[in-house]
Amino acid sequence: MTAALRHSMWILRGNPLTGIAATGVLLLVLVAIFGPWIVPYDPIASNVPEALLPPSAAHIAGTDQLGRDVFSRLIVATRLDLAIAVSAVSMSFVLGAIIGSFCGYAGGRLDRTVGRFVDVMMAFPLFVLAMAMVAALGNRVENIVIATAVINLPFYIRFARAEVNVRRNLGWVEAARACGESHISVVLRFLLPNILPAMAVQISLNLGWAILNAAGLSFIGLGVKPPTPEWGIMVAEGARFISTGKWWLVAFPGLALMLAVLCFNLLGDGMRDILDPRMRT
Amino acid sequence: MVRAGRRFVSSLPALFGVLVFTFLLMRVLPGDPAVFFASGPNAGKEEVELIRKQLGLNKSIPEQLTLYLYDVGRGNLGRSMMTGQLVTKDLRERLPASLELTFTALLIALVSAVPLGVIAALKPGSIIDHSVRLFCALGVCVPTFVSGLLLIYVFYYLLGLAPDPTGRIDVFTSMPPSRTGFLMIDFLIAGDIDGWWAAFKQLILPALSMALFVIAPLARITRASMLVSLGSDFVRTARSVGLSWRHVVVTYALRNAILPVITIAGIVFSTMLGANVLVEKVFSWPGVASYALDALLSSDYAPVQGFVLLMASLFVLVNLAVDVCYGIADPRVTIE
Amino acid sequence: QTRAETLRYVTGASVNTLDPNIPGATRESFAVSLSTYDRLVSFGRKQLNGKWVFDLEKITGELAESYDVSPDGLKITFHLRKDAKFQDGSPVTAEDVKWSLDRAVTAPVLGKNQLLTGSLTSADQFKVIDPLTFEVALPKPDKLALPNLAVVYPIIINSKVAKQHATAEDPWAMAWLKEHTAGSGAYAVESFKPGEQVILKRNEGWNRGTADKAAFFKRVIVQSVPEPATRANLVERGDADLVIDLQASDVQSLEAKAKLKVISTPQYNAVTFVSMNNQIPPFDNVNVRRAIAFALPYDDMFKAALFGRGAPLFGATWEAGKPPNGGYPIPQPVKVDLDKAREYLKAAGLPEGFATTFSFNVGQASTAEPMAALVKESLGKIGIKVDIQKLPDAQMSTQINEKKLPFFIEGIVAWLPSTDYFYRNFYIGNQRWNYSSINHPELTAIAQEARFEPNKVKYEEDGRKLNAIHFSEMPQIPLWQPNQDAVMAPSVEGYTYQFHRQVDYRDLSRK
Amino acid sequence: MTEPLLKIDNLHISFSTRRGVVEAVRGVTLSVQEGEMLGLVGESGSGKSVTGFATTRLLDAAGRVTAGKILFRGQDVTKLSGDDIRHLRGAAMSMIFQNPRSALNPIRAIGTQIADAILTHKRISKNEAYAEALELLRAVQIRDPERRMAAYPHELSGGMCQRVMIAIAISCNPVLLIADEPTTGLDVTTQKVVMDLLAAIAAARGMATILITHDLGLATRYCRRIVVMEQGRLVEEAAPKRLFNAPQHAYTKRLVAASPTASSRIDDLVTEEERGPYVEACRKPKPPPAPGTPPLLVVHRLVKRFDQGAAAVADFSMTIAAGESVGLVGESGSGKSTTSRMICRLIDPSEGDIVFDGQAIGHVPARDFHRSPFRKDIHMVFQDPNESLNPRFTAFDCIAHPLMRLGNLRGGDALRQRVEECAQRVGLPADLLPRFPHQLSGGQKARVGIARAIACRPRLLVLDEPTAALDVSVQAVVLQLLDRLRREDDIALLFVSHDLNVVRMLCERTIVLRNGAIVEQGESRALFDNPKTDYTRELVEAIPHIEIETRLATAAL
Ligand SMILES: Nc1ncnc2c1ncn2[C@@H]1O[C@H](COP(=O)(O)OP(=O)(O)OP(=O)(O)O)[C@@H](O)[C@H]1O
Ligand SMILES: Nc1ncnc2c1ncn2[C@@H]1O[C@H](COP(=O)(O)OP(=O)(O)OP(=O)(O)O)[C@@H](O)[C@H]1O
Ligand SMILES: [Mg+2]
Ligand SMILES: [Mg+2]
Repeated sequence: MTAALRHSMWILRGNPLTGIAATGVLLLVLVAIFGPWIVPYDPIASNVPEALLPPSAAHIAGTDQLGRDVFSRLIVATRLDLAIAVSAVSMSFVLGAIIGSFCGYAGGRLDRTVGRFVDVMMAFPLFVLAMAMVAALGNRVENIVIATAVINLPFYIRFARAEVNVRRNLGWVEAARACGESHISVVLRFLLPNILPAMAVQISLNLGWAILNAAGLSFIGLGVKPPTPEWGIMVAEGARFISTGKWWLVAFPGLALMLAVLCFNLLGDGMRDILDPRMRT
Repeated sequence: MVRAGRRFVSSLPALFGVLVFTFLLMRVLPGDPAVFFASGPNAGKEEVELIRKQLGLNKSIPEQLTLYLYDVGRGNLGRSMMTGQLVTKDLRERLPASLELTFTALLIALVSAVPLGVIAALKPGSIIDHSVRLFCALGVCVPTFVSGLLLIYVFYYLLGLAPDPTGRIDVFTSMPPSRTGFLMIDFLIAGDIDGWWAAFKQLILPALSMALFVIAPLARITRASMLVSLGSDFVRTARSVGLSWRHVVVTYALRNAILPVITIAGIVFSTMLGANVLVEKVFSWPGVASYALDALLSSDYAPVQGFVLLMASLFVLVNLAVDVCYGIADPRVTIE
Repeated sequence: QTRAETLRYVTGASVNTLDPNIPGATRESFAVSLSTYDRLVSFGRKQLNGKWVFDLEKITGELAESYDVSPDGLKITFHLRKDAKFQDGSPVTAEDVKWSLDRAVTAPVLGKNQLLTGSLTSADQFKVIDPLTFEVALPKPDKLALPNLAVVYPIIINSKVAKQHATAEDPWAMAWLKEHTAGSGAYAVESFKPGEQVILKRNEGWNRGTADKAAFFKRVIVQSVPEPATRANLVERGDADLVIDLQASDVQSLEAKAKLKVISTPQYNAVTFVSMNNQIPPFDNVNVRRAIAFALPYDDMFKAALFGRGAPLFGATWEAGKPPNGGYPIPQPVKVDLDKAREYLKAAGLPEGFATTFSFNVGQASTAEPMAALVKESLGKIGIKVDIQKLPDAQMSTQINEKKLPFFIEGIVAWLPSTDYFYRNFYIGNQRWNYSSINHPELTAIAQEARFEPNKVKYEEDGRKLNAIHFSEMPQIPLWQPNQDAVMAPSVEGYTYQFHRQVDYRDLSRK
Repeated sequence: MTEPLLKIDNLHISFSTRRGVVEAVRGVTLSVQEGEMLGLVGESGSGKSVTGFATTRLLDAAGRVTAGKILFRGQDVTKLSGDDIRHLRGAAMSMIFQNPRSALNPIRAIGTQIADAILTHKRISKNEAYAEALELLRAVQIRDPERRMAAYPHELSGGMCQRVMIAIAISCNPVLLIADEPTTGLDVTTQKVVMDLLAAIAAARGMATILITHDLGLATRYCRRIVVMEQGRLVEEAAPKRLFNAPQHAYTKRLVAASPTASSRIDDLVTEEERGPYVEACRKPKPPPAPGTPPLLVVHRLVKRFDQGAAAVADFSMTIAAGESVGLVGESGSGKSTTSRMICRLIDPSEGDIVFDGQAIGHVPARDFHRSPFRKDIHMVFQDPNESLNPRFTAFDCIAHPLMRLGNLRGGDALRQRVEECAQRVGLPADLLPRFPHQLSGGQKARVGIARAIACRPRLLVLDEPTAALDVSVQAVVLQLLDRLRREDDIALLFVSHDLNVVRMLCERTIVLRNGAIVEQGESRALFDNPKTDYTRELVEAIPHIEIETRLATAAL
């Protein structure tokens, strides 16, 4: 394990961005956990007389249409946004990895059938599919999560399938069978853990993407419901005020969104390098 | 060619699946289009029934599906309540707008992503590499609607450099005779340079905000495959016989590295076509995606179904095109 | 033609048909049809608080040079203009009028239900006297008969042309007229791209305008730009001449910059409500409804959602608890008073409050979202837990139609705003527009009676009664009449707030 | 003696890696005369390639020459500017690489690739360059060169690719050719042809050649002088004959010993000190099988067809008695692996029967065979030790796995004891047990693989090319280990290989397979000494033997 740590340190030295991104993600998680306790104002309570104030010492990111403190809302929103992203991605990851692994391992008819199904999903304009699903199921957080998970699913299936497919004939897989493992346990206990690192990259990149997706849904009005603070909604609401020069309403949530996505992306990138055998010497 | 044909045929079940799935998904939507469209100030039950009959919603779902499939088989995708037009007509008019926008965005993205990826790969771990990476990461983390709005705010509202973001061409320029539907081409055919310029100016901002978003995946794959390619044995061979640096990098490394980029570009293209809803909305671009969004929000079944079918077919076509490109670029694929 | 002679008008929604009668026609389509077709009569205009608005009381001739109403009020005779010509050059005859009005009451069109409110229900009522004289017979004298002929539906169509395109299944040429015009209006359609834009060119032969002249603008471009902020940008930068339906915040800032002309007219024929379904518990309890009426944060909502742009319908004081007049809508004597609200809740047997959902429309999000947040917050204080539901437009209308929403934001508009009209259409019967699903026999009786009440004083008295019932029952809570904010280049003149909440291009001119 | 063409003087090369600086070459001094063919041998990782790359300045970015000089015609290559070295490459010195298929640009016609090289150094027109390229293809004896000009590498066999590679390398008549394992990766028959060609061309054109290889047999056959490298150092330099007859350095001795020859036996392959326990085992006389004991395994008319196409295995029958070892040889794709996997019950045969210890097991679906009581009696050792170990298991976990699954040991001391015992039997030091596969050397990984296979004391061990990826010295140790296990534990071995030398040493009987069918079988020694079919004969003849009578390809000089 120390070797892995050392390896990571080496990568970090070569690629400081990854370190920064990892710190960023850590910070986001901390904010998500402790956010509600550290905010200066109630993120929900309105204060209409103080509406639309530009950033000042009292409200470092200004106030919104209802006089709520933008900074507090941003901080509190972290939890929801991360939760949406994490739960959506983990849903599609768990399902996708299992389905994909079995297909990749079994090949044959099962593989072809699932492949067809995945084709159908991929042929869908995915964002529109997400919109339709949220519209159909109602715009609750669960449904946004489900929609995001569903549109991610085909990618995970394909990815897992491909990763397993290249490994299924390796010696150690057959050896596991020769040691008396059943097919199912070979897939679940041997292949899945082995493709995990490669999938971790995918997950990290996808986390950012899931946040953007939720934001996009919010933008067209299918996001979480008010007055829950959520970055995408805040951007969408703030966008209405761009033309009147109330930049802080869109700038800060936009920045938060960007930072989160940026951290996940850079981390994913960095992880790719850490895990890339080419970089391992 | 045979292979392409076979592939096309093999994707027909997927298209059929998409068709049926969309049909059912739309019926699951809780909104009743008849009620929505019967929203005249005095619309009553009769009117709702009238519209329902017009849309064929008074029949059972299997019956509707059969009728719909029959219609689709004859090339009739139904009529949009929103625009009052045949869906096929709407799509035909709007698709070129979306395609033109997407193509341009993809072109911008490719033109910037490939060189970025290449220079990053030439010096992995260098400051250039990190800057490229940061730039790409920045691009991909700004939602297109935010970047679109910001571009409008800066280039149109503040600086006045860009024309008003209201579609493909400003209303005072007359449209060229429609040949291809692509304004950039139609204006050229018509020899109208001013018109071309006007249309180009309209196109550039939305295309940019879309391109910004897809530069990252393209640059990333370029970098990765360029790294593989540069580290490969045949590049070492090329170097071992003393080929010039340019020759090695461009002819040997890049040409091989571009193959996976083609695949990703295909995927990016089809995702963009569907995902540019937001950009189309922000720039009032008369494309198919914003059309589908409006239809979706008002539960206008026919346009949404038509749109999804169109996208799925495009997806198949794009994949086919990628295959063909790949086949041309890579002599190996024919035997596989 | 020059830019000065062109009017560029941008809107949020789009024109989807050239015939306003087609089910699903948008407001923007109505606006276009208003200038491509003529009707027999049109509304006059009046000034209200210094702004020009349409005048329901004053009906002037359009295709009709004049009209007479028989003393018993059962016959209206129209004398058509001798010089009126369709855009193809053929004269407008009483035959055309007959065909067009027949179509409006018999064909499966939108106009049918509207004309009903003016007792115009059957083709038998329309009679051609001679090529230039036309008669409408009424079963009962109806105040709204004449105004109904001025709304967007009873357009006068060139029947010869239309019949050429009629088919056996489509005797009224619905399909053809949807994409073509055959009218005599001030503008002809130059190009029509459904969902994008319509370009109109002036009909030089038209002389039905105020000064017997053709319309001012040679060309009108009606373009749809969905993003309201972009519309604001366009007009601010001078690329568009006239914009309506902006966000309140944009209007406020444009007004503050004082570079453009901003004409804000409260939509005096429209009302925004917080509605409650009077059949769904706990809203079937009048005390619950009253509690809510006293728990809404009116001022905050008005300021935050509307930026104060509109006419408030709250915070009035009614002397002796009696409605001061019989108009509709009328400001309610309510304001936020949580103690009172709690008392009502207690009276309703729900001292601990309850949980409910509060819905609004995605399309309305820019105003409804802050409102909803404020409602949730304020009702939370008296123990009512509100779950906000944001519904896509089609779902919202479906659920309202099915009477499934307990508590929501809605707005109403009446083209012919009179007290009985409002009460009859929005408070009676099991129909969609009765948002509150109220079923109050007394209210119903008074409203039906008032319809044919010729006596102004008695009518006013009926109005007061209705208003009093409304307040005591509180089926839904009127909030305000939002402004129609028209922002235009300083050179544009003649803007009038019209019944269909759109711009009548024929009114406009440039300095 | 004239000034040598190439003179490497006390060369040091190091790589900076995440584990710090790795010294790959530590003071190599050698020289090459014009027209001479020098052999550079040594086991994997000894720094042969790195030395070659340094000479042409093709080292990885991470590698650096830290000391020493490389004088090529008196010029120090390490000090040349990028442009100068580029002019040298191809024109004055060039390289041939291992694995020719990947060394050629897959999407460029081979004619163009040769022309590319020519055009870089000669100011001639494109057409002339193509004409020259055609000539070169002729020179490397490619049949039908006109048509092949437009071919892509994937359309050529490995041998042909290597000829093209040679053509590229000699296109500008360099004076020095560095051939880095030019024939590894080619099958035995092609190997010989390619090497003969290379030697002939070098001789004809008077090119000096450095032949880098780990195959001592190959080097002795073609070179007059051989230098031996070990761990970045040059340990011995001699003519082949002397090297063989009287190796000086201990490493050379071991290398020479481990290289199998036509007559060597397993116990010849290792040096005296390593032989100890093995000889003990060999001495134990093998008890003759009791008469009437049924054979351990009977395979009857086995057929395997994959989804479509011809049968991968057709009509395969064989028997193995307990403690017997049988070899299975054949060219690539002949169905060796498929057969062994069927016997191991990892895949289902399409037809035929497998009878193990008197019980038919062929019809138990492979899917359910893990529940069969015979699962622990048949085990398998896989081809490439690098991919036969789960990267997420430590060596201990790997060995413990079958014990836990099949041996009913659920952890604790008993398990630990068994694992350590197995490790000790295969000669794996106990302190390596907590390591992960990537922390082990190839030989160590092979041992873990074998320890895992014998952990449950199987009665039949199927080995699918277990030494193909190993160095000769490691191979020797592994072979010996297998032979000892067989003798000690009475394990029957089914040994799959395409290295006939190895099969001959290890197996009592051999079966020759071609296109899934048996072409010949019999007693190993008899079969190899006078093969009955042409196919077998071809296989046998292509084996590179260390012939002490070196055939000097450069005899012309
Ligand atoms: N790019 C590199 N980075 C780090 N170390 C390297 C690199 N290339 C080679 N080495 C190290 O240099 C040493 C010598 O490698 P080299 O490739 O010369 O061995 P070799 O004798 O050619 O072996 P083989 O027979 O396996 O080809 C090895 O220990 C290897 O780990
Ligand atoms: N899973 C599979 N599906 C289809 N065909 C297969 C499969 N596995 C092997 N084959 C085919 O069966 C034949 C025999 O393959 P096998 O792997 O047994 O050969 P081999 O003798 O082990 O070759 P090598 O020496 O290269 O390992 C080959 O033609 C191969 O293409
Ligand atoms: Mg090497
Ligand atoms: Mg094999």
